[in-house]
Amino acid sequence: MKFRMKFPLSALATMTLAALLAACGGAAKEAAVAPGKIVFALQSEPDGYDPGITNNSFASPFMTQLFEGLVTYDAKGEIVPGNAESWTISPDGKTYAFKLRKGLKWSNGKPLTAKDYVYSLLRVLDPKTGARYADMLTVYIVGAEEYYAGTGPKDAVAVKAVDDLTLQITLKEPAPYYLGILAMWVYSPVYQEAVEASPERWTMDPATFISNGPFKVASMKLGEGVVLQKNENYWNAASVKLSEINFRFILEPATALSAFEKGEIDGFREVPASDIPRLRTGSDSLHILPAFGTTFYDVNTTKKPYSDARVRKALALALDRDELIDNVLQAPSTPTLALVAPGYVFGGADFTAAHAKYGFSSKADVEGARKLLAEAGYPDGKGFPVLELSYYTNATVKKMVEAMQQMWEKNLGIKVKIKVQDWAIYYADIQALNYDVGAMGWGGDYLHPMTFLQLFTSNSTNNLVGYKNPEYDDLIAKTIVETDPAKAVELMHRAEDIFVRDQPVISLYSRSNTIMMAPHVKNWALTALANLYFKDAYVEKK
Amino acid sequence: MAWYVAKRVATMFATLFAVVLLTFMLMHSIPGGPFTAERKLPDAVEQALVKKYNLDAPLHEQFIDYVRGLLVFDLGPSFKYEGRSVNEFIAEGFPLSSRLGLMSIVFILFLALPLGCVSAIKSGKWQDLLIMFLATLGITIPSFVIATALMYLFSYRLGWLPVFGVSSVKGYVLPVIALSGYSLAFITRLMRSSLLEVMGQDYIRTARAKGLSETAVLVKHAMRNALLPVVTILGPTLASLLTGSFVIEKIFALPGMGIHFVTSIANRDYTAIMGITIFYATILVAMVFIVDIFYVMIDPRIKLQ
Amino acid sequence: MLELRDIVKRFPVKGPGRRVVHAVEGVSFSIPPGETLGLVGESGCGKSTVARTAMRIYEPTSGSILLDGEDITGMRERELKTRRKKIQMIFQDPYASLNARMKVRDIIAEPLVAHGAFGSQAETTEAVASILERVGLGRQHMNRYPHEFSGGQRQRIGIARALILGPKVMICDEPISALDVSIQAQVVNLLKSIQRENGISYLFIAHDLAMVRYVSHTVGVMYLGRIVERCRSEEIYGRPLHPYTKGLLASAPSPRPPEPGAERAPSIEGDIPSPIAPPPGCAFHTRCRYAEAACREAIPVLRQVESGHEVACHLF
Amino acid sequence: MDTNGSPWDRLEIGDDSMETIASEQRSFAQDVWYRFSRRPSALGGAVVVVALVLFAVLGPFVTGHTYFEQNLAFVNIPPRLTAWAIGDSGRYAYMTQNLKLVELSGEGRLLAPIPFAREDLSRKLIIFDYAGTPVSIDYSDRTAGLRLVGPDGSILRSRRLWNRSYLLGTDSLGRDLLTRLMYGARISLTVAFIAAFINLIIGILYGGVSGYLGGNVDNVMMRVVDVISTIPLTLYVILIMVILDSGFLSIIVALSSVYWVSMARVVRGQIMALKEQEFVLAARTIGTSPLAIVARHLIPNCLGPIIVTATMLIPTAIFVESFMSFIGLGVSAPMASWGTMCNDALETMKSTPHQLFAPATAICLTMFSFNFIGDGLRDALDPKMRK
Amino acid sequence: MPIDNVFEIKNLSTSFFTRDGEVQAVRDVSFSLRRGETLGIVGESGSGKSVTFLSALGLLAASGKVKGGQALFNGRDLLASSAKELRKVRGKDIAMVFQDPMSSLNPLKTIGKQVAEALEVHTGLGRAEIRRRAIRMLEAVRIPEAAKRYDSFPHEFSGGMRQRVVIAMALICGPSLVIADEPTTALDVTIQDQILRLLRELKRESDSSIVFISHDLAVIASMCERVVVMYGGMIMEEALIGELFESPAHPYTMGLLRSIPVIDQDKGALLEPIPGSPPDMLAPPPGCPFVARCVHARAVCAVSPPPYREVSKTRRSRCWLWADDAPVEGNVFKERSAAYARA
Repeated sequence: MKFRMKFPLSALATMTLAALLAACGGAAKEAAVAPGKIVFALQSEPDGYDPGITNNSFASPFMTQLFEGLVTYDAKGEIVPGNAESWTISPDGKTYAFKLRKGLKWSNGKPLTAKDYVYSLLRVLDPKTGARYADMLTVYIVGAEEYYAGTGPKDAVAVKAVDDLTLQITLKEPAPYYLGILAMWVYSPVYQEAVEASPERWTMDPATFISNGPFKVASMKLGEGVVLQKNENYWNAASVKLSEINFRFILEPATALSAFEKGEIDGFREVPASDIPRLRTGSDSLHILPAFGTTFYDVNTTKKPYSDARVRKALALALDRDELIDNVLQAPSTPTLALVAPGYVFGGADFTAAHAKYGFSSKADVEGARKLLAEAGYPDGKGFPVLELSYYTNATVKKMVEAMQQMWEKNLGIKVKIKVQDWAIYYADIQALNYDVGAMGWGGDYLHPMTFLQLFTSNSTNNLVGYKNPEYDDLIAKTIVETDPAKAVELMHRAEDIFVRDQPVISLYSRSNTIMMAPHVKNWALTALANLYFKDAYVEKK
Repeated sequence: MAWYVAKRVATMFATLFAVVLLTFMLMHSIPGGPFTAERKLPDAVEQALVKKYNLDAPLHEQFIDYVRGLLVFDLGPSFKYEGRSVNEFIAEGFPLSSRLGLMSIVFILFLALPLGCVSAIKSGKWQDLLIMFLATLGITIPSFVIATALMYLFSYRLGWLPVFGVSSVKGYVLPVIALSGYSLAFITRLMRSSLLEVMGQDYIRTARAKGLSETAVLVKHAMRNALLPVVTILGPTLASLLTGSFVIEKIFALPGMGIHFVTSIANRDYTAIMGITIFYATILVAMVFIVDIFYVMIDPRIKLQ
Repeated sequence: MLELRDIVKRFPVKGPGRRVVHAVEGVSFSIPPGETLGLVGESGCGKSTVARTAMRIYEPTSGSILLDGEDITGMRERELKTRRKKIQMIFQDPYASLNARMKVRDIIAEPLVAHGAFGSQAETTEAVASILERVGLGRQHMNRYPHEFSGGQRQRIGIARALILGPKVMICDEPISALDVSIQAQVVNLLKSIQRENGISYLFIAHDLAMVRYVSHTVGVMYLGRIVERCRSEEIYGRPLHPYTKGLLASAPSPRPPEPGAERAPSIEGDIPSPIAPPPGCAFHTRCRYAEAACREAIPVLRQVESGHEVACHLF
Repeated sequence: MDTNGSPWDRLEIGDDSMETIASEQRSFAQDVWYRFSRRPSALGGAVVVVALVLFAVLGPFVTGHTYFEQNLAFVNIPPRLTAWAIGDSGRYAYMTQNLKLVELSGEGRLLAPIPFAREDLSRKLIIFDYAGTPVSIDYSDRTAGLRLVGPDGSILRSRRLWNRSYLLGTDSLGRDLLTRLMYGARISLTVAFIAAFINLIIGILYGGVSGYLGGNVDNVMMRVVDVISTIPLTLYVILIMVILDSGFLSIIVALSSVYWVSMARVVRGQIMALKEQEFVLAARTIGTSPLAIVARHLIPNCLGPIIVTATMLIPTAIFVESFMSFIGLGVSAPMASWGTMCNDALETMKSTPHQLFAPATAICLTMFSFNFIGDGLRDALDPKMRK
Repeated sequence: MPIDNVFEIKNLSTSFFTRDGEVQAVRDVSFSLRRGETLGIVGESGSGKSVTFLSALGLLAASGKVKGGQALFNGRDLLASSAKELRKVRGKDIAMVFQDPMSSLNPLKTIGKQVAEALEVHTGLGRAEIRRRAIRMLEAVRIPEAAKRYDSFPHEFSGGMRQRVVIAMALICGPSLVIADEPTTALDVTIQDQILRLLRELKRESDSSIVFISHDLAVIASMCERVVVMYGGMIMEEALIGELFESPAHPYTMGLLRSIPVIDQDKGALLEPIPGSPPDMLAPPPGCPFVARCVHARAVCAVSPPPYREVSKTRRSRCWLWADDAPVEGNVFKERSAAYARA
């Protein structure tokens, strides 16, 4: 009895407090590592969840989990059959016939047939739908452009359901990379009944948000997050191991990182740059993966003196990409002066292997840059107008432009002014060619160099630099109709040669995707197109 | 009293109408289109959208349309978020923001009033100096620094509290403290100066002359009178607390109103900006009104007018 | 010198309805050169409003103001400015009536500056110095600020400011009420000696009957916006006629201790009615011990009942 | 006592001695200063503000750095360094936040980056070449953290040093934080002072006109103020900033166009009270023109509350400016205000806390000072304190 | 010390410590009050008359400090009492009526509550009884419809009514000493007269002593039996009221009486004002505070404060001219008494 008397009160208090804390802390942790459930933080809410409408990159994690098109990607980033079991391509490369898997079902158990695909694609082509990716159909499919513009009949659109299991699509040109485009979510099927009942709001309510992918929506809360759960009606439900994915919106990267390090979430993207070195050496969770994207700076080629390719080249050469990547960006990326990012492999070689012939250095070529500038009529930067370097509100881009500003001012002797705007205004200005040099970049829509090279044709909607070169346009047009992949690659290389010669944009580096994912989450996939797949993922029990 | 209320209600609506007009004008002078997304839209899509949201109509017609919507509490659709209405932003965001706000105001009142009193009573002594130092500190540190520092210390370093979200009661602790910081400090200072002022009044001397103890003087005579200025400031304070803080919501990843407001500005989501601004203004006007009525109830002098 | 004809001044009241404060309801008087009219009455009787209306600080609701035979009622400020030299005012509160941010010299010189009376700084300073000496302060006080002076001294500065333009009429709005007893006489004496030397007319307002009687030639008694009795100042104590005047006299404590056991005259019971809703008829009937039915209905007019003695009462 | 005269000699009382003024002669300003300077907190605040202004104006000339000069080799270096001794050379190496090595002199000066050789992923070593000697960052042991090992694999000795090249360290682009802080002080204080000044002018004019004219003009003008203050002011500032584009001038315009309402209210209230004061009536009866009445009588007499309100406008402006920076509407690069510096540092607080600490402390200190000055002035200017 | 002194102040000195320095508000003040007596305290603003009593009751503002002296109430020194003991006396045995009836009433509480408050503090009576007594008290001070007005707020009352309420508040516990601090200064003459009458009546009905503080000699004269004249924080003289008017024993009182016009004042003659201004209590003159304005001043007056001495059985004066060694020639007081003596 005696020792009990001595038991100090303060110790009791400490124990109670500890128990209390453990209880609370434990609860959060338990939720995070519970079998089959993960919490993944997203930086922003997408502007919509309708695969036919949105082109917002923040929608990607939802689209890839919730929907599956005819084809999809595997963990290695290769195109594999999705809803389509197999397909045939006509010899002229223009007609695709897809054989759908048997017994495909919507998440509500209703059968999914080729007619659903026809409905979904025609819906995208209805201007009233407001599909942001409509041009991914209009450019390729016969009759699509006319129907979209209101000049052609609906029936003329060459998307046909031959029977319940066969879908046939006819293209205008034999675009050899069309399968990649088919993998985009705009080609996903949507459930007609739900869509027609509420064209604008069917994705707002889990009850009407019918999907066909490995997961379906369990609950959603505006601004807070969306909880997905396994779709038992998915054709390959047996291989889906996660029972729940909780996508939580955390706008502040620092908060997401803290939450991750405290085990409150299992993963997030967009790791704060200056934490990357620390995490690289101190954590198993950081993954840096190559991305099929290039960061470049648009140069207004319609404006003097930037209309002079020598000036653009001088600007490009005066930048020390090593410094920018190592010390400013602090995330491993590949410096480049060309356009196409690594990732497209043909004939055993990456498309970008050819970049070596351009012979550029990742260090600044001050001599060369000054020489070019002098040739353009601005020796030592004299007489060069103040360069306005525009960017949009973003912490990393801010650091980059400040570093670039100093490099240009120092290396070329010109004056650089920095201008920042919110994306909405910034992008409007860029579109209106109302800028000198502006931060930009491109993430590929499909895994093919054309997703980059098509940007700078004269009539491309995404040619925001006013670049016009008939030779270039011609090469791109030829590529589209070229059915021989080897010849296509050759044509594309020639196009990129012209691009490098003309430098309509200043390329900086090929991007990488950074992601933090807890070690116990296995078998997830982040493709070079920045699409995150959880269909094969599972949580390893401790 | 009835006259007073009637007059107040009339000015309230007039003010709100002016706010609507003003924000509408401001909104339409903001550069940048609402449909600018990550990549360029096909022209046809853009035109379809302009038509859909009636943006091609003359400005005055758009305004009349908008006001007509307001009369039935319809703040219109969001331009940015497909299928969302501005009402939804408020319906989804306001409950959390207001919950945080209410917790904060309770926290503030429970702390600020006693602290202000102690400070006033111990005027010039160390207790006063300490409280005033802390209160001034509360006013001087930007809320984003307070919030970040709190999270770093209590969530990241010590791990006592969750980093983000309000899934448990503990999640509210840090946001409430960070949200309260400024008002807490401000009201403490106000309470102190107000009480000091009241304590110098003749009727306090009268009460003392009656033989009341200091506590009785404080509780029965000084407190209520000293609260009057605090009550006046409570309207705007409550309004700003209820409608959420962008900073706090962003840092603690809370899906409240503040986040919607700032993101809608960045997105140039016209209707959302306007709707939320008008909602803010309405809350403010309403809070000020309620507080005024409350004021009239506790101060019998106003009834005369 | 100064004549007021049937001055009415009403102030609107905030709130519902169109209620007004009946501050002054038909006041007429004239002050001959070199004479003093004293106005007495309790607070709220309208005496200060009369003063301010006479100065055109307030615009009269109706009636006219004649200065030196000239009607200044409708004059614009520009025209009025030249007339302002003739009529000046001394205020009640020696603290509030001097701008704390100005030096004494500038305060006193302000009228000169406003009227461009003197050209050079030296002349102005000289004028200020001599007027300062006239009111019993020295030129060494010129560069001081008002808060460094005592109440009596400040009031003298106010008098100097009013005096510097050489006015013919001076409105004294309770100039001694805020002063200590030992100081009041200083100011009153100063005013009297100025009158003797310069022949200025005064409108002298106070609530202290003894002082008013001492200062004035004629005394008017005001009650709720009206003059109820007016007579030579000697008669106000000797032969008060209006019941209110009588009550007022009875209410004022005698400046000498009462004889033990002496019976006091009955004073006035009750409160002063609100000027927002003055009683009908004679405003005083609610407190008047002689009130009759007629008093509740008709407003008595100020009539001369004896030579130089006017009363507004139905009893006369 | 005068021994020559009798204590019962009559004392002659001249006019002069009777009208002496007991209190010593003090002008209004002297009086205010006297009371102000007797408050240690207020005086301290004033000293700090003066020091800040000097810091801002003169500081950048003495640090030896400029606010914009980047040194990308020396990014994110803190003021306090862990120096790893390289052999017995007397030289040290500092491991930067992005896992580079910088050579350090014994006093703590940053010399040059040590060239990177290669990374050994299997042994978890990042190897650098220091004049032929391989020095490596060893990240194999998570619990021990990062260590620097010599060629033989032994852990190098380390000691703590103050950064002598950059006293407060560097920012994410290798710029001197101290110089940027000083420069930021210029921006923040300039923004604050100009905004407060413009607010002051607008507030005085608006409030003055409204208060002096009174009546319906006042009614209308005050309704306008009501409307403006019905929307939380930060929202207005955001909207205005968005319309104007962010930047130095825009912030000033935005702050100036909104925060005058409180000043206008104060001035109006004061004028309303003052214009019925007898000295103003006196001025009117004298024939002083309305303009002169406002300028000479009304404004100088509401100076107290005006100054106090203006003093409080300055910290408000600094505060709002920093908030604007937080939501990305700050001054444009490479200019830096304290707000933008704080904001830039927030995200990386875990890796580089010194970048947040310096500007946050500066904001805090400034706010404190102005608050104390404001409190001091409030008391010093309070008419109740005067006799 | 006579046993019937209900209240006595002995050598009280009080100062306020302001940022500008020490304001010596009360200096060496002594007087006593007999049971049932009405004592007038007269003096100008700043003469220290209110501060004397606030000191005695411990009601000084925070900056005020009692530097020395005693305040004996029924033989007990209030200044040496604990705060708790003092509270028991305040409101129960000693009550105060303050000058401004508006500001001395709490605007947020009903007048009934405020009147009843002292009863709640000092008695253990039940609610209903307290209310009954408070209403009775309100009736006693002639508040019409007292029961109905019990729940009114101060702003609903006129100035005169409010002052009646303040008086009711003071008298509710039946104090043996009432200190009325300028109770009528803020009121109009007719109302002042009503209040003075009320006070006199109430006085007749009770045996409490009253201290009546005023700057108005006439008011004092109509109320009091004895009077203490204060100037510059000191007592100048003390006398029965008749004596004071008859033959003031201090030059200040003399000046004061001469500067007030009397009813039959010769209008042709000027009044005889006291020249100069009151002293600055931050730096009071070392000698007599009145020296700078005194027409009878001697060299000694400027140097050391005059002794407070008994002039007759009922009067005391603080003037050097009463000193034993003061010369008779040209001495307004000694000449006068010499004349009396001769007569």
